[in-house]
Amino acid sequence: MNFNLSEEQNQIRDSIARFVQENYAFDQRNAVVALEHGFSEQHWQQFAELGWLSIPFAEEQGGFGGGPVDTMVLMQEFGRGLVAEPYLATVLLFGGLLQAGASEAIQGEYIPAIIGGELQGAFAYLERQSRYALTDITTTAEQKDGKWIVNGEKTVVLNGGAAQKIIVAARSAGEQADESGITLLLVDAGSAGLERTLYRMTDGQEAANITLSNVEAKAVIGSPGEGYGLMASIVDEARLALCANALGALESLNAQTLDYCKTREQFGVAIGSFQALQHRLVDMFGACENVKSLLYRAVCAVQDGTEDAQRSLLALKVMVGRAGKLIGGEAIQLHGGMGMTDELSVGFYVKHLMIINTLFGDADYTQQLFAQLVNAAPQAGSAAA
Amino acid sequence: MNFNLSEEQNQIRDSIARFVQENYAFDQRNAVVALEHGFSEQHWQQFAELGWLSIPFAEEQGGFGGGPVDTMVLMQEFGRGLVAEPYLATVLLFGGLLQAGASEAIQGEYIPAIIGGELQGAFAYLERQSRYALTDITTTAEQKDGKWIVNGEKTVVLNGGAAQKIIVAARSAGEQADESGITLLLVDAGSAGLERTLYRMTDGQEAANITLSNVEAKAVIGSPGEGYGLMASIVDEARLALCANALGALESLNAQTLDYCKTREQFGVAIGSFQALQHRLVDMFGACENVKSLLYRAVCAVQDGTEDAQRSLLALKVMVGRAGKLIGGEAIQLHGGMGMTDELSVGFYVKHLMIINTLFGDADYTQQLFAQLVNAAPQAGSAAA
Amino acid sequence: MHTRFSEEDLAFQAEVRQFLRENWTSELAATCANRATMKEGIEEWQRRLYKQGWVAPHWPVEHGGTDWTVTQTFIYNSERAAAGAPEVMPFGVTMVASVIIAYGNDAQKARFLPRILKSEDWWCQGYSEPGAGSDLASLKTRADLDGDEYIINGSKIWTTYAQYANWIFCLVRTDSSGRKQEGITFLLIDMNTPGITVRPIQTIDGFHHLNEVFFDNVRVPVENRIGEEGKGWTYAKSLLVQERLSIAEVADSKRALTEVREEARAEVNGGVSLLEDPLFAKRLTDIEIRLMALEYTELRALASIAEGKEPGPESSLLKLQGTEVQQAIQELRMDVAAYYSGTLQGDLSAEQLGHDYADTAQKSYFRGRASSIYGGSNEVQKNITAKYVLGL
Amino acid sequence: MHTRFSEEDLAFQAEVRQFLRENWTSELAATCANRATMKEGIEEWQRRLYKQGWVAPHWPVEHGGTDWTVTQTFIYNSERAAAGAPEVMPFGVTMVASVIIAYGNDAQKARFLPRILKSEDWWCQGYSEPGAGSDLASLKTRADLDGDEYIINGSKIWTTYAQYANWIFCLVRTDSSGRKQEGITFLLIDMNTPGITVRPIQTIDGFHHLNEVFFDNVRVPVENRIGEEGKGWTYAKSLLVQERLSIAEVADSKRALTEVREEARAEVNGGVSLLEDPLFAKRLTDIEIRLMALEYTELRALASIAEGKEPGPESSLLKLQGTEVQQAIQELRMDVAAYYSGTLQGDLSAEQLGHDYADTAQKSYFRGRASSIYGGSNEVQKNITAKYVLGL
Repeated sequence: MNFNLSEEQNQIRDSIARFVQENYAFDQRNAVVALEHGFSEQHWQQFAELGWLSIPFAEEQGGFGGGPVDTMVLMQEFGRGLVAEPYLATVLLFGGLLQAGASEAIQGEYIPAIIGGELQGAFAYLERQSRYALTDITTTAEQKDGKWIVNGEKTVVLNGGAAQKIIVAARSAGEQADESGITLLLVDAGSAGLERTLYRMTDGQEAANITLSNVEAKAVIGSPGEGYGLMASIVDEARLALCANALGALESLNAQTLDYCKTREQFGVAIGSFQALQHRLVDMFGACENVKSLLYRAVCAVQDGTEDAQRSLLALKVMVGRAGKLIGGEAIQLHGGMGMTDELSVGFYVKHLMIINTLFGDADYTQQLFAQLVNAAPQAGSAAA
Repeated sequence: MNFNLSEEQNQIRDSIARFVQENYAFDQRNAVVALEHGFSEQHWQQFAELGWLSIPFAEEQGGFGGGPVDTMVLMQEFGRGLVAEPYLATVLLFGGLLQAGASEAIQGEYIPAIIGGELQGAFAYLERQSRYALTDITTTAEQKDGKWIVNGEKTVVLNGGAAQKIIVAARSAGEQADESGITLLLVDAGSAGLERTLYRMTDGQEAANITLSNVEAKAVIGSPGEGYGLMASIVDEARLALCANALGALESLNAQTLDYCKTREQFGVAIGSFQALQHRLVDMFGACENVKSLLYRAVCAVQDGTEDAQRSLLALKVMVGRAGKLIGGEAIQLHGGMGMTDELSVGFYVKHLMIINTLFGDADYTQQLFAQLVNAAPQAGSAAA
Repeated sequence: MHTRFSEEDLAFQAEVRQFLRENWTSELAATCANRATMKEGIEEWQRRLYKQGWVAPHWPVEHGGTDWTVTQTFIYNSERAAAGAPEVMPFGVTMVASVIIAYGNDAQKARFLPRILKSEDWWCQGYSEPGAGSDLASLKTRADLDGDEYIINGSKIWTTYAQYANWIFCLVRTDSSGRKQEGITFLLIDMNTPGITVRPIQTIDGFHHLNEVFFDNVRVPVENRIGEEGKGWTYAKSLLVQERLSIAEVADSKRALTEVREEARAEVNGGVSLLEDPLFAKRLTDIEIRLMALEYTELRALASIAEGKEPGPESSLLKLQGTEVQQAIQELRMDVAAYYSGTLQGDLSAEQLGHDYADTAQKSYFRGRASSIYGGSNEVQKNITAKYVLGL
Repeated sequence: MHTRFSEEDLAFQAEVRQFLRENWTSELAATCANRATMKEGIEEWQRRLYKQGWVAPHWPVEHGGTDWTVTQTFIYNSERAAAGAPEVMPFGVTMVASVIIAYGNDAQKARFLPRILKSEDWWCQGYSEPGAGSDLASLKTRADLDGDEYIINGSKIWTTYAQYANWIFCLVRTDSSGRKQEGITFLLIDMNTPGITVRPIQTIDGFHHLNEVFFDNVRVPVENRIGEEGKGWTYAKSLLVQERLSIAEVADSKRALTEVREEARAEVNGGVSLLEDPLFAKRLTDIEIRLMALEYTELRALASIAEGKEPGPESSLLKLQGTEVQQAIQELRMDVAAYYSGTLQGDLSAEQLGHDYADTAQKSYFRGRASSIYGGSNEVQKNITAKYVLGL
C-alpha cells in the first residue's frame, strides 16, 4: 500500500504544471477560449509533441500504455489550470471507445491520428429527453443494404464542433430505455445529412446539437445491439478522469480563496482572521481532502481490479458533486463582489465544476446508484482487497 | 391578521409560567420525576384547581371550551419548564378521543372526572412492529356475545402506568395495515387479562407495554371498524400541541445555552465572544424562530379551518424534529463537558425533544407525507385563506 | 391570533387580481424579460402602478402611500408575485425615498418624491467602494466644500444599473478626523454632472447590471445634501433596515418554487418524473418548509410594524433566511435542468438549444449568488443578529 | 500508488482472523458488554493480546511493538473492528506510554512500560479542570516542590474511569509567573496516595464513566516527574497528535454502519423495509461515502508516517471528521429505533421491552456527544487546522 507517484508520473505532472504556468494565466485562458471551438490548436499540437495524447493508448498502438493513475495525474493538472483543450472528448471518450471496441483496421488508422494530434473526436450519447439515463435513446440505427443508417438528434455533444469523427449511440432494437439494442456508430462529421448547431458551455468549452438524417455510418464500434456495456465501461473511466480534473480545480479554487482571505482587508484586518470564516475555510479544505481520498481509493481499486472499484467510483462522483457546490459557493461568497465578476477566474472554476457535476449523472442521481449497489445485500466488511 | 394572544390567553400563560418558576427548578423536577409514575399527583390536583385540565373540553361538558391557540399557549409553557405531568396522554389524547367519539353517557361520566383531576387515561396505539404506520395493528377486537374482546400487545403507551382507563386501537377487520377495520376500545386498566410492564422514557416520563388476553372492553369509542379517522384527527391535534410543547423547550434550551456562552470563560474571554460560536447561536435562534412561525401558521390555519392546515401541520412537525436535533446537539456541544452531565437540565431537554421527534412520525417520515400532499397536483398560489 | 381574511380583504384581493390581469399583460412581461427593452418595460409597469396609486404603498399617505393593512400588503405582494410581476425598482421608491421622507427638507421632498412616484427619475445607489464592502463605513470618496458646492472625488462600485440612472444617492466622506462612522455625508447627485464616468462590470451571469462609477472633481450643490453634514451614516443605517425587509422576497420565492415544481414534474429520468424522485422531493420540500416558515416570520414582523411596534427580533433573520431560500431554489432549478444547466443559449432559440429554461436557470443562479453579498453580507447579518438580538 | 495486498499481507490477515476467532470469544464479549464485569473483561482481552504480542503495535520494537507495515496495521484494525473487539484502553498503552517512551528516563520506562503491556496498571488522564476545558493551558492544579516530593493541590475533571485506575498522569502547575503554557509539569501519580478522592459524575447516557479527582496535599516523589519541570505542555502536545489519530475510530465506525444497515433492513414501516426508504438510504449513504473517504484519509496519514515522513495536512481532519461520522451513525441508529429510542430498558429484558438495540442505541448516542468535546473540542481542532494547516 502506498500513495506515491512513480518518477514518470511526477514528470508528467511537472511538465503539465509548467505548461499551465506558461500558457494559462487568466488573460491567456480567456484568449484561448475565445478562439474558434474554444481551444487552441497550437496547444493541441504541443500536447501531441509532449506525448500527452498517447498516454492512455496501448503500446502496440503507439501509445504510452498508461493506466488510471497516469490519466489521473494528467487530468488533475489540467483541472488545476482549467485547461480548455478537449482531452476528455477526443482522447478519453472517443479514443477510449475506439480502443475498446473498434476493428483493428480502424484502430490502426485513427489511434495514431489522435496521438499525432491530427484527429478530433466526440462521443454523442445524450438526447433532449435522456437526462441521466444513459440507455434512454431514441436516435435510430437501421441496417439497409449492409450499411448502417442513423436518424435522430444527439444533444450537448462536448467538442461536437471541432470533432471530425463522432461516435453516436443509437437504438437498433428494443424499447426507449432498454440496455440492449444500443449500437455505437462511427460517423464522419462531414457526412451528408449531418447538421450541427454549435454553442458554448458556461466554462467556455464548445458543445453541439447534432441532427442526423439518413446518415450513413462508417462502422459499428463494438457489437451491434450491445453497445451499452462498452459505453458504460468507458463512461466509468471517464468518470474517474473527470473527478481527477475536478480535484485539480477544487484545489486551485481553495488556494485562490485562501489567498484572497489572507490579503483582503475589512474592518482593518484580513478577512481570514475572522473565526467564522476560518471554520468555513477548514470545511472547504476538508471537502477537498475527502475528494482526494476517494480519488486515491477509486484509482487504486480500479487499477488493482478489486471489488471496491465500482463502489468507490460512485462515491467519488457523489463527493465531487457535493464538494464542487460547497467550495464553489463559498469561493464566490468569500470573494464578495469580486467573486461575482468575470475579472477573476473564480467564476470559471465554479462553472466548470458545476458542469462536471452534471456529466454522467449528478450527485443525487449517482448517490441513488450507489445506494442500490451497497444496500443490495449484507456486505462483507473489508474495503481494500 | 394578528398574532397577539387574548387577555385570557396571556393570563393562562402567566399562571403556568409562575407555576413553573415555583415548582420546576432543576432539583424540584428531579424529585417529581423520581416519584411513582414520574409525576406529581399534587401538581395534577393543582392543575385541576387552576382549571387547566378543563381547557380543551366543551363548555357543555364543564370545560373551558378552548381552541387550538389556548392549548398551544399551555403546552408551550409546559415545554419551557419541562413539566412532567401527563397532560398530553390524559387530557389531549384520552380526553380528546372521548370528546370526539364516546357516547354521551361515557362523556358525562369521564370528562368531568378528567377535569376534576380524578381520572388518568392513556391511548394505546403503538405495537412492536408498527413504527410510524398508525394503521399497522395486529391487536384484535372481536365481538362475542355482544361484548368486545381484545387480544394482543400495545407498546410504549405514554402514561400507561398511571392510567386507570385506556383506549386501545385494535383490529376488528381487514389486513394488518388497512385503514378500515380499526376499532377503538375503552378498557379498564384493572381488567382481568390486562398486564402492564412499566419503564421510563429518557426524559423521565413513564411508559408501559400492555398485553391483553381476552380483555373485555367497556365500550367502543367512535364506530366499530372506523376508528382510524377518529384517531387520525386526534393525532393531528396532538401533533400541534406537541409542537407547541417543543417550542417552549427549544426556547428554554436556547436561552440556557446563550446564558452559558455569555458567562463561561475560556482563553480569558466569554466563549460567546467567539465569532464561529456566535454564528452558530444565530442559526439556533433562526431554527427556533422557524418553529415559532410555522406554529403560528399551523395554529391559525387549524383554528380558521383553511386549506393550509394539514400542510402547515406537517411542515411544523418536520421543522420541530430538525430544529430539535440542531438545537439539542449544539446545546450539548456548547455546554462542553457540563452538557454531558446530569448536573444541568440541558440533557433532559434534549431527550424530551428527541422523544417529541419520534411521536406520531419523525421528521423524515413526516416529510414524506408532506411531499405526497404538496406534490400531488399543481398548486394554487396563496398560503393564507 | 388569527389569519382569516375579512370580507374587505377578499374584495381587495379581487381588485388586485383584476388590476394585474389588466395591467401585467403578456406583452409587458415580454418587454421586461428582453434585456434590450427591460428599462422601458419596467418604467411602463411602474407608471401603470402609479396610475393605480400603488407604486409606493409603504409611503406616508400624504406623499402617495396607500395605508394598507398588513393583510392587504400580504395580499398585494402574494398576488403580484404569483402573477410574475416584478417589484418596483427599489433604489428610488424604497431606498432613497425613505431617507428623503425621513430626513430630507420640504424642498427636497417636493422636488424628488413626485418624480420617483412617476418613474421620471432612475436612481442608483453609491455606497460600496473597492476597499469598503462589508466594512462600509471605511469609505474614502471625498466631498470637499467649496462655496455652496461639494467637490467629489473617488469611486463607487457594484452600482446596479448605473448605466440607466440619472440620479445617484451617495455616501461621501466630508471629514476624516474622527471615528470612521462620523464624517460621512449623504448626497444626491445628478448623474449628468460633468466628471462622472461609468465603467461596466461584466458579471458571472453574463449580464451587465453592475458598474463602477468614478467621480473626478464633480460639483454638487449643497442643497442636494440630505440633513446635516456628517450624519449620513445614521441616515443610511435606518435605510438598511428597510432594505433588509425588502431583500427577503418571500412572495417571489413562492412563485419561483412553484415554477421549479412544475418544471420538475415535466422532467423525466428513466421513465419517472423527477418530482417522484425521492431525493429531489426531499430537497424541494426542505426548501418549501423553510419558505412556509419564512413567510410567517415576515408576517409577524409586518404585523408588529402595523401595530406601531418595532418589528421583533425575528426580523433580523429575514435577509439571511430569505436569500438562503432564494439561492436554494436557484440551485435546485439548475439541477432540474441537468446537463443543460451548463449551456449558454446565446442567440439560439430554445428549440435549437433543446431546452427552454436552462439558460434562465443558469443566469438566475449566478446572478443570485450576489444576494448573500450585497445589502450587508450574510456574515455581517449574522454578526448584527448576534450583537443586537442575542446580546453577544 | 496501489493498495494491493501482498501474499504476506493475506497470510497476516488469516493469522489475525484466527487469533480473533480463538480469543475474542462470545463469552469474553459478554463479559465486556456487562457494566458490572466490564473492567475484568477488558483486562482479560488485553492480556490475550499481550500473549500474542499485539497489545501495543505502535510502540518501538524494543519495548514491545510489532513493527507492522501500514497495510498490516490497516488489516489488524479492520479485522478487529469487524469482529466487534474493542481497541485497547488508550490511557496507558497509547497516551501515557507515548510520553514515557519519548520523554521518560530509563528507570521510568523499565518501571511502567512492562506493567502497561501486561495490563497490570489502569491509567487515567488528569488534564482538564473545571475552569480549563478547551483552554487546557489555563490549568490551576498546583504542585509545590518540598524536598524530593511535590505537594499537589487542586482538582481534575472529566476523568474517564478514574474509579478503576491505580495511576493517573497529570498536568500540574509548578510556576505561575510566565506564559500560561510554561510552568506546566507532567507527573505520574499513584491513585492510592493519601489525599486523592474521586467523585463520580453522572452523565446523560446513564453510565458512570466520568469523574472529578480531588488532590488535597497529595505528595508525589520527584522521580515520578516526566522530563524537565515546566516542560509538561510540550510533552502533552506531542501526545495530543497521537490521541487525535486514535479518536477517528474509522474501523469501528465501519462496523457500526454495517450494523445499522442490517438493523434498518429488518425494520419495516407500512410493509416496506426502512432500507428501501429513500430518505433513510440517503442519510445512510451520505455517511458511508464520508466514511469511505475518511478511511483513505487515515491510510494516507499512516502511509506517510510509515515512510518516516510527517503525516500530511489531511491528518488534522481525522479527529474532526472521525467524530462527525461517529455521531452521524449514532444519530441514524436512534432514528432506526424510532419511538423505542426514547425508552430506558432498565432491568427489563429486550423481549419485555419489545426492542433489542434501542437501549444501546440511545446510550451510545448520548455518550457519543462527548467525542466532539474531548481530546480538544472540534472547535479547537478547526482553529488549529486554520492556523497550522491553512496558515490563517
